[in-house]
Amino acid sequence: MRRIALHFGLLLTCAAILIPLLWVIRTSFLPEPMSYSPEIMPAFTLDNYVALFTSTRYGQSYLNSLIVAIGSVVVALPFACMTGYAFARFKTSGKGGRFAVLAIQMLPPVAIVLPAFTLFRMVGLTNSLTGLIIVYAALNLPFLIWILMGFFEGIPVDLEWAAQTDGATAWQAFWRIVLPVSLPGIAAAGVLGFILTWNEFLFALVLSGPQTATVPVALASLQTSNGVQIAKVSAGVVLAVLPLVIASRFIQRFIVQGLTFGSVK
Amino acid sequence: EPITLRALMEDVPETQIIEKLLPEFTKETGIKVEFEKIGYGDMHDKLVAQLVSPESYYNVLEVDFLWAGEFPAAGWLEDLKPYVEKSGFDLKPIIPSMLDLLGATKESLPILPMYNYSMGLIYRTDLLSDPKIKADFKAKTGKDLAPPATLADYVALSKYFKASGGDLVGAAMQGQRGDPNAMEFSNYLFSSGGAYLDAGRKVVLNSPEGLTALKLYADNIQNGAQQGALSATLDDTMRLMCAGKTFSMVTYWWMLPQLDNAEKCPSVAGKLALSVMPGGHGESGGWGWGIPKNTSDESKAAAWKFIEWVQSKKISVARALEGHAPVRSDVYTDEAVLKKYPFYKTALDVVASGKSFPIFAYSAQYEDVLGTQLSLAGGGQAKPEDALKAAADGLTQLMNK
Amino acid sequence: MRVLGFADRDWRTGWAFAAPGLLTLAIVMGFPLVYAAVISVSSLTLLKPSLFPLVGLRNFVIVMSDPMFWGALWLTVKYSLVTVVGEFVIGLGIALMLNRTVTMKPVYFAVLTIPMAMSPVSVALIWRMLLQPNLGIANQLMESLGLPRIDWLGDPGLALWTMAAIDIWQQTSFVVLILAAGLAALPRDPYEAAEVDGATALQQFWYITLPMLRPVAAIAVIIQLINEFRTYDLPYILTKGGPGNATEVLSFFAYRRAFLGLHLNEGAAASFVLLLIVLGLTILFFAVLERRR
Amino acid sequence: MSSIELDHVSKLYANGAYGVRDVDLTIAEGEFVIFLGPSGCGKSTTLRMIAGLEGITSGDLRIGGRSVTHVAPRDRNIAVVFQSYALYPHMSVRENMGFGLKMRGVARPVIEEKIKEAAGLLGLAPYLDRKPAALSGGQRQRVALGRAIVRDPVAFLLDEPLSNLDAQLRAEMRLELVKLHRRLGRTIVHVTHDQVEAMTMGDRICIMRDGRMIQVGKPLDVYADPVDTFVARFLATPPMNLLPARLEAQGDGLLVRGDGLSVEVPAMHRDAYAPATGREVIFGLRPEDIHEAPQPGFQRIDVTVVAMESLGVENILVGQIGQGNGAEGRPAEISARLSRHYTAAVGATVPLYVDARPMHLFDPETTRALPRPSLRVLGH
Amino acid sequence: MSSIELDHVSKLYANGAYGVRDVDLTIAEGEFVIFLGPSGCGKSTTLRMIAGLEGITSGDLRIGGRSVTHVAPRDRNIAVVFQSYALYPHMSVRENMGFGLKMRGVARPVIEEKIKEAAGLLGLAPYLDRKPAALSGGQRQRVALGRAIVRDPVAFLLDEPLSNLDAQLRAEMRLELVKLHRRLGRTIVHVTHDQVEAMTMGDRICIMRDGRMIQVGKPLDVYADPVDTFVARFLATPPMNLLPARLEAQGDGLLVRGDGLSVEVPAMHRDAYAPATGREVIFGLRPEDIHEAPQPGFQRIDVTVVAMESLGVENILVGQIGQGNGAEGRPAEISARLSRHYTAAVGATVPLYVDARPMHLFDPETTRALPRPSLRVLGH
Ligand SMILES: Nc1ncnc2c1ncn2[C@@H]1O[C@H](COP(=O)(O)OP(=O)(O)OP(=O)(O)O)[C@@H](O)[C@H]1O
Ligand SMILES: Nc1ncnc2c1ncn2[C@@H]1O[C@H](COP(=O)(O)OP(=O)(O)OP(=O)(O)O)[C@@H](O)[C@H]1O
Ligand SMILES: [Mg+2]
Ligand SMILES: [Mg+2]
Repeated sequence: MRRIALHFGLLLTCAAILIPLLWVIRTSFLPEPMSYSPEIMPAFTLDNYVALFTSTRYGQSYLNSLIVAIGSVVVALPFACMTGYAFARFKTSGKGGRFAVLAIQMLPPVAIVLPAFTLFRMVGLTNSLTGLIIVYAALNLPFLIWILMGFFEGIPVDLEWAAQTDGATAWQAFWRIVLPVSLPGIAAAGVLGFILTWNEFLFALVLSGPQTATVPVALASLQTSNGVQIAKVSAGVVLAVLPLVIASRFIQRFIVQGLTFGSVK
Repeated sequence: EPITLRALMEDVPETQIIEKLLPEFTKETGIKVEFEKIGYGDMHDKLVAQLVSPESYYNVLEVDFLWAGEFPAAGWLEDLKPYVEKSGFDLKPIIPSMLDLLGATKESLPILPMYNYSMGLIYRTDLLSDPKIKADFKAKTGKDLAPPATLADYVALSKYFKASGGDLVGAAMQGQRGDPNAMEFSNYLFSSGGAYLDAGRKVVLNSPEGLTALKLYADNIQNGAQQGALSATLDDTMRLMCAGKTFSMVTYWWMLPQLDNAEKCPSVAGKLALSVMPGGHGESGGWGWGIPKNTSDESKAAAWKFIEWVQSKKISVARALEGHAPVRSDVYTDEAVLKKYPFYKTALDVVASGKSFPIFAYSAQYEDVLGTQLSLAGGGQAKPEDALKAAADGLTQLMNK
Repeated sequence: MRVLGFADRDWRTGWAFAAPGLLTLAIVMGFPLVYAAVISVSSLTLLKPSLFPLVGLRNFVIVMSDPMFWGALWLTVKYSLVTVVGEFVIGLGIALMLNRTVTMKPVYFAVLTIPMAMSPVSVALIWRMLLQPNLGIANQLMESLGLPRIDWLGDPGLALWTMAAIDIWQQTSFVVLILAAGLAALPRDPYEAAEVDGATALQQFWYITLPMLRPVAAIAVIIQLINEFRTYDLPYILTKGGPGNATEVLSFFAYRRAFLGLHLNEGAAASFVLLLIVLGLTILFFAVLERRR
Repeated sequence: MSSIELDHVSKLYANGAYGVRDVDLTIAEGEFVIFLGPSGCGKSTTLRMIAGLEGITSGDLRIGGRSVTHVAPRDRNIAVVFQSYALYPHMSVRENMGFGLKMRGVARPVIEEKIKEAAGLLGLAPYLDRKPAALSGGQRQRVALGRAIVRDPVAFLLDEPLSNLDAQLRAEMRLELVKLHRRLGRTIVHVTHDQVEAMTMGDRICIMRDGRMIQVGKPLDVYADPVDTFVARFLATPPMNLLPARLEAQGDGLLVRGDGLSVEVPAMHRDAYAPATGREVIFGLRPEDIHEAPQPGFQRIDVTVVAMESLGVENILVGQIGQGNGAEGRPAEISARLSRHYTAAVGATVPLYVDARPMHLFDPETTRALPRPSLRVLGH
Repeated sequence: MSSIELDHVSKLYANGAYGVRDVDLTIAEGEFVIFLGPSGCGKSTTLRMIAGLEGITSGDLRIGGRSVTHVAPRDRNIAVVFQSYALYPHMSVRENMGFGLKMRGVARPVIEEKIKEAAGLLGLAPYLDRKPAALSGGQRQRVALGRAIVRDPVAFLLDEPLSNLDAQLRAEMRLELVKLHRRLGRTIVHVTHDQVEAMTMGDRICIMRDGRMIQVGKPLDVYADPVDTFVARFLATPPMNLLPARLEAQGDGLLVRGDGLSVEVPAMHRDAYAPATGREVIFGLRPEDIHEAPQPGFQRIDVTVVAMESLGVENILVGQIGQGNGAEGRPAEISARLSRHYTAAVGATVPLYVDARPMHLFDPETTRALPRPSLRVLGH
């Protein structure tokens, strides 16, 4: 009985997400003029997808987004783990430091995008994927640090003690004990970092050039003063969602399956 | 090391038309041109970032008339006058209202017009000639059904269609706050004889004509337009028109061929006509070319070469044949062009009779200030009198800034 | 009494761990932040790109004496509270359900996290399509069900809540992600104890899950709160702040100041006011949480 | 109505290992039962199955006659002390102890009262507002115990609840548990490794090995009459001496003869053991049945002292008898519990005196005891 | 060079509670020291301070003569068995045990070898590839022990390493630890609650109470000569009988006289106790010094049986003497360890025989022992 209620609830929420999405998928396979048609599937075409790759630089943007998102996670996650650990375990820089780090994220992007542009311009990192990777790594750090801090706080200090008496350096204890035990948190933080970068628009817009535009910039350009090319937008969105859908197969092992390590006693 | 020209362009057909012709230019001059195409809404932010920096990545600029006050005021643009004089470019064929629009004066030419987007009325001829409707209209109003001659007529007609029921409305209005409703209202203002500024650039918006315009505007939003007009953008109105669910819309004149297209809009193709805004004046708008100050002299020279080329009669005609909205009167009257697009005759009227939104440093912000008041009045949240006063005050304030 | 021990060593180790991250932040974000702060007290506008003379708090006074600012602030608070509470409650519910099921879990998880992979701009565009009042599928469905068409984004009384609903639709998946991970990391032991102590599922949730999840949940809430306070892409695409001022949130206000109004300094000032408010709320939130501990 | 019946219950873990195999046991209402067995034999698993925390792979479990296989743990109303404590880390000691009552809707003042009482009993009063993380190991264990005893459940399942307490406290707690049992009359299942607990607290003692229940009975019965060498050795430290020998006839009587060993079977056992005459046997004798002073009926053996362990209370003598046909060719080892005043030099050979009446013989193949009348039944 | 010196070491916890107060102790290199004390007295805290896991609030800690206050745990090279095990949940048993060696760069084959050996010793061989979550309580504890014994550290700190093991396994492990100590000669600090462990394993035994170290000495010395009533009661179960009495002169001799009690002080103690004549005292006598049969020098007392506890190994008699001027006006209770064959009906009054030579007298105010020559020094 409980199980049925559970599945019912989950199916309901899934439906709330899927139904709009299905309409988007459907639109992505329609010719633009029919996109607002009330019929379910009045026609079928792959033109939107083809056009995305031929008449716009969507393919390039897609690749850029992947590189930048993965790159920024690869750069930011280790740092975030370390700083989050220091905050959680050593109370480094105290409450003030924690909040100061978080405060960096509280400023609306509009306030720092121009100063950031100025800086990156000075060091010649505009129009470059490296620049984007760096800026996103830094932008995402505060959130990642905080999330990981939350997870690290839950780890019994006994474990680290054991590791230290076993001869592990603080670093080894962190690397071999703390990290494996907090994999769910790290996976979640990684996904979050990826997604934040994957979706960020303003910095991508201002810091990127034609060769380094990311998916959100590419999609935004489909909103023209001639009208919104909603069918192409739909196609672009469908494609944009794919990496996560694929990745979630692997991530969910850590995040929802749980690691069932059990207790230390 | 040949120079590469880079421009941030709005992703619209105009850009694509030019893009196709670019190889020709490169062949002629050896100068490469790269267009980075993004949406209108994102252009300003991105350009500003470049223009305030020591050296701009973009060395040719596509400038909207709304920025025609701001960019020169900020000192970002090279004066084109010396270039024109040096190269002997002929400015005469360029429609004067376009030059005005983009801030040209006797002393300087910050921006050279590129293409035009003046507004006119597109409406359904089939409805006006439908005998049943004719009879019904006569019965209800005692007048003959005809294209409207004044703004009041237009609004009345619009309301008539909406009141007749069905899912047809009288006007597809773009009422979203900001650019859409500010542009649309400007047509109402100009066609009812009002103005934002007088010849001495004094604010005269809060006039009886202005009030009439605003009342009619609000009336039409509430009683003539489609549901959701207050959040509608150009896109929404186009789709509504295309779907045959509206009698009319006030829009850019060159939208006509896109709507009057059997493939895209089968329900209305062949049933549409363009006219100057009832009352005689519509909002005019346009894009122009500029050259940023913060680039090298060689690239400036190359940029001018490009601008000169792209706005030459020859290339303008070639563009017009692909659907370009010209800024040169000699193109509108070009035979080949007229043959392909008979309505360019009316278009020239639309362009020539167009009046301009106030152009000054804060034009874009003023759109928003005005748009807010229009939105409030349109939604019945503010009385037209108050809204108009607030809009006029806002304009005064911004002009004095 | 001599105070000895490990504190000093711990202290150093802590900084060693924290350093790379903090340095990255300092290097990459330090300059922009300081620059933005200086801008907020400068006379820099786009038309006059020079910081000097510095004008002290004048920009703050200007911004805060604008009635639009207070309207925007109030809207932002309303909007943020509704969305954060909505996302948290729904997200927690979903995360709990996910945690309980066995079969189909990967499928559910994949579906439930899809929305976060869409950029807010595209989400807004898509929902504009779905909610288009005349042609959109939403209203057509309403109509076919015999319900009146709704002017989702054009009705001044409704627009903000429509926007909030769209935001919840998308952002809940973040909350699900973080909370699901938090739940996965919880120890099993206390649940067994609670089972034999006679706690029902609901009681276990209230007395065991919620308190143990609290560190992670609090962070999820704060992150969402910060995100919501900074929202500007949704109003930008959906409504441009209209109809009237119905969806003019603070971050959009700051955006308009900076880029439409060309007053970068005032935009920066508004941004810092927003930062202070969010920071205040964050600190307050944690203080309350700690008090209740 | 709270008898607990395990009806051929088995538990197979996911990794294919058996936790419990085919356990068949009925615990009467109000009974105090001890589970005893080597580490990993399935005691905790059995407890967890009774509590409903672990699914049953096969068999049936009934509480109060009703099959509870599908009854949720919380509906079984059983109090458990977990071997790992399983304290609520985010709750204070007070909250930890009160939680079970609160969940069952007991009024707040009553809860407070009970907590106060239990805390007094357990010596936890000064720690009521601490979180478990700030407690010592023994204090945590007492909290775990307190959490169970404040409640009034159908049954208590206690998984080594006293293992981390000092001897004195343990003795007190033992007494408190017995009192609790008397007062409430609830069924108690108590897992322990402590011999004193095993022998003194329970009505019955259940010995498990490798997931099986191998002997169930009154403590002294099990002590006096172990079913096999495993139980014989398991129940006490030092364990029963087991010496390889052969049963020989000698005149009327029987003689257990091994290396350095020659013990006459007391008359009372002769009939029982007679059938095994001539067979190899294992001779079992507890260390406390070897004495330092002769008494009538005792038989002398000579032991070479290998070690003397002073426990304070008493001295344990470990010695060798015979020449070397014990296990692996070494002389058989034998231990004896002697008075704390007894001393002997290591290496010396001393005479000790065997009381053979409680002797046992086991089959070397099956390790099972050869049946003989119980001394306890005989009223000895 | 691995002596451990605690020089007036104190530990104040963040909540203002003292964990350890002013402990002064030198543990010689290679010594085997037992920490004993009631739950919460600071044993684990002391261990953790030695290991470097807990900061020292005041005082100094030296290992091998060098102050290690600023030396990291890993550089102290100490192996610890945590009371809470602290197993690495994500590692298999094998990895758990090998981790310490791996961290110190020991070659893989050597590690494998050591793990195999330790696993054999601890009976963990079949579980090497399991995660701790799939082990029983005792198995987990053995893993924790294994993690320590595979290493070759400067010192071992063992915090109740055997508490969850069955008696037999515990006896084996005890032996293994002693062997380990002999083989490696490393300093071992062992916290235990088990009396047998305390008495047999260590060179010295340190008794703690309330964070203080109250008696340190050889096990039998502490057993024979407790410094106060606390130690007297603590070290054994059943604890020493403590009876209020008065020391009276009787002719040449001294008489301990209490309610139902009249015991002559043996000649050997007379001189020592003479100064206390006429004072109130507490008379202490261990249960094992009360016998069921008379012997020369024993003095008879009459005891009314309150309870008989059969432990199998022996029987404990709890009885009353006198009429009721014991604590709270009830008759004084007394317990005696008697042979397992001794029986007496509850309620009956039986004669028992006191061996008064190991008697103690304590000051009722300070609870400290009145000095007397040690029986152990006297060579008794
Ligand atoms: N983190 C802490 N914060 C405050 N007090 C603590 C903390 N850890 C332990 N204590 C207290 O310090 C005292 C000593 O604790 P410790 O763990 O050393 O006791 P122990 O002798 O090991 O006891 P046990 O035999 O029960 O394990 C206890 O009273 C305990 O409550
Ligand atoms: N989750 C599990 N998965 C697989 N095997 C398990 C699991 N839990 C326990 N076992 C195994 O089942 C057997 C019985 O475990 P149980 O915990 O019941 O032992 P126990 O009798 O309580 O031992 P101890 O006295 O050591 O606590 C052990 O051999 C153990 O290794
Ligand atoms: Mg167990
Ligand atoms: Mg301890």
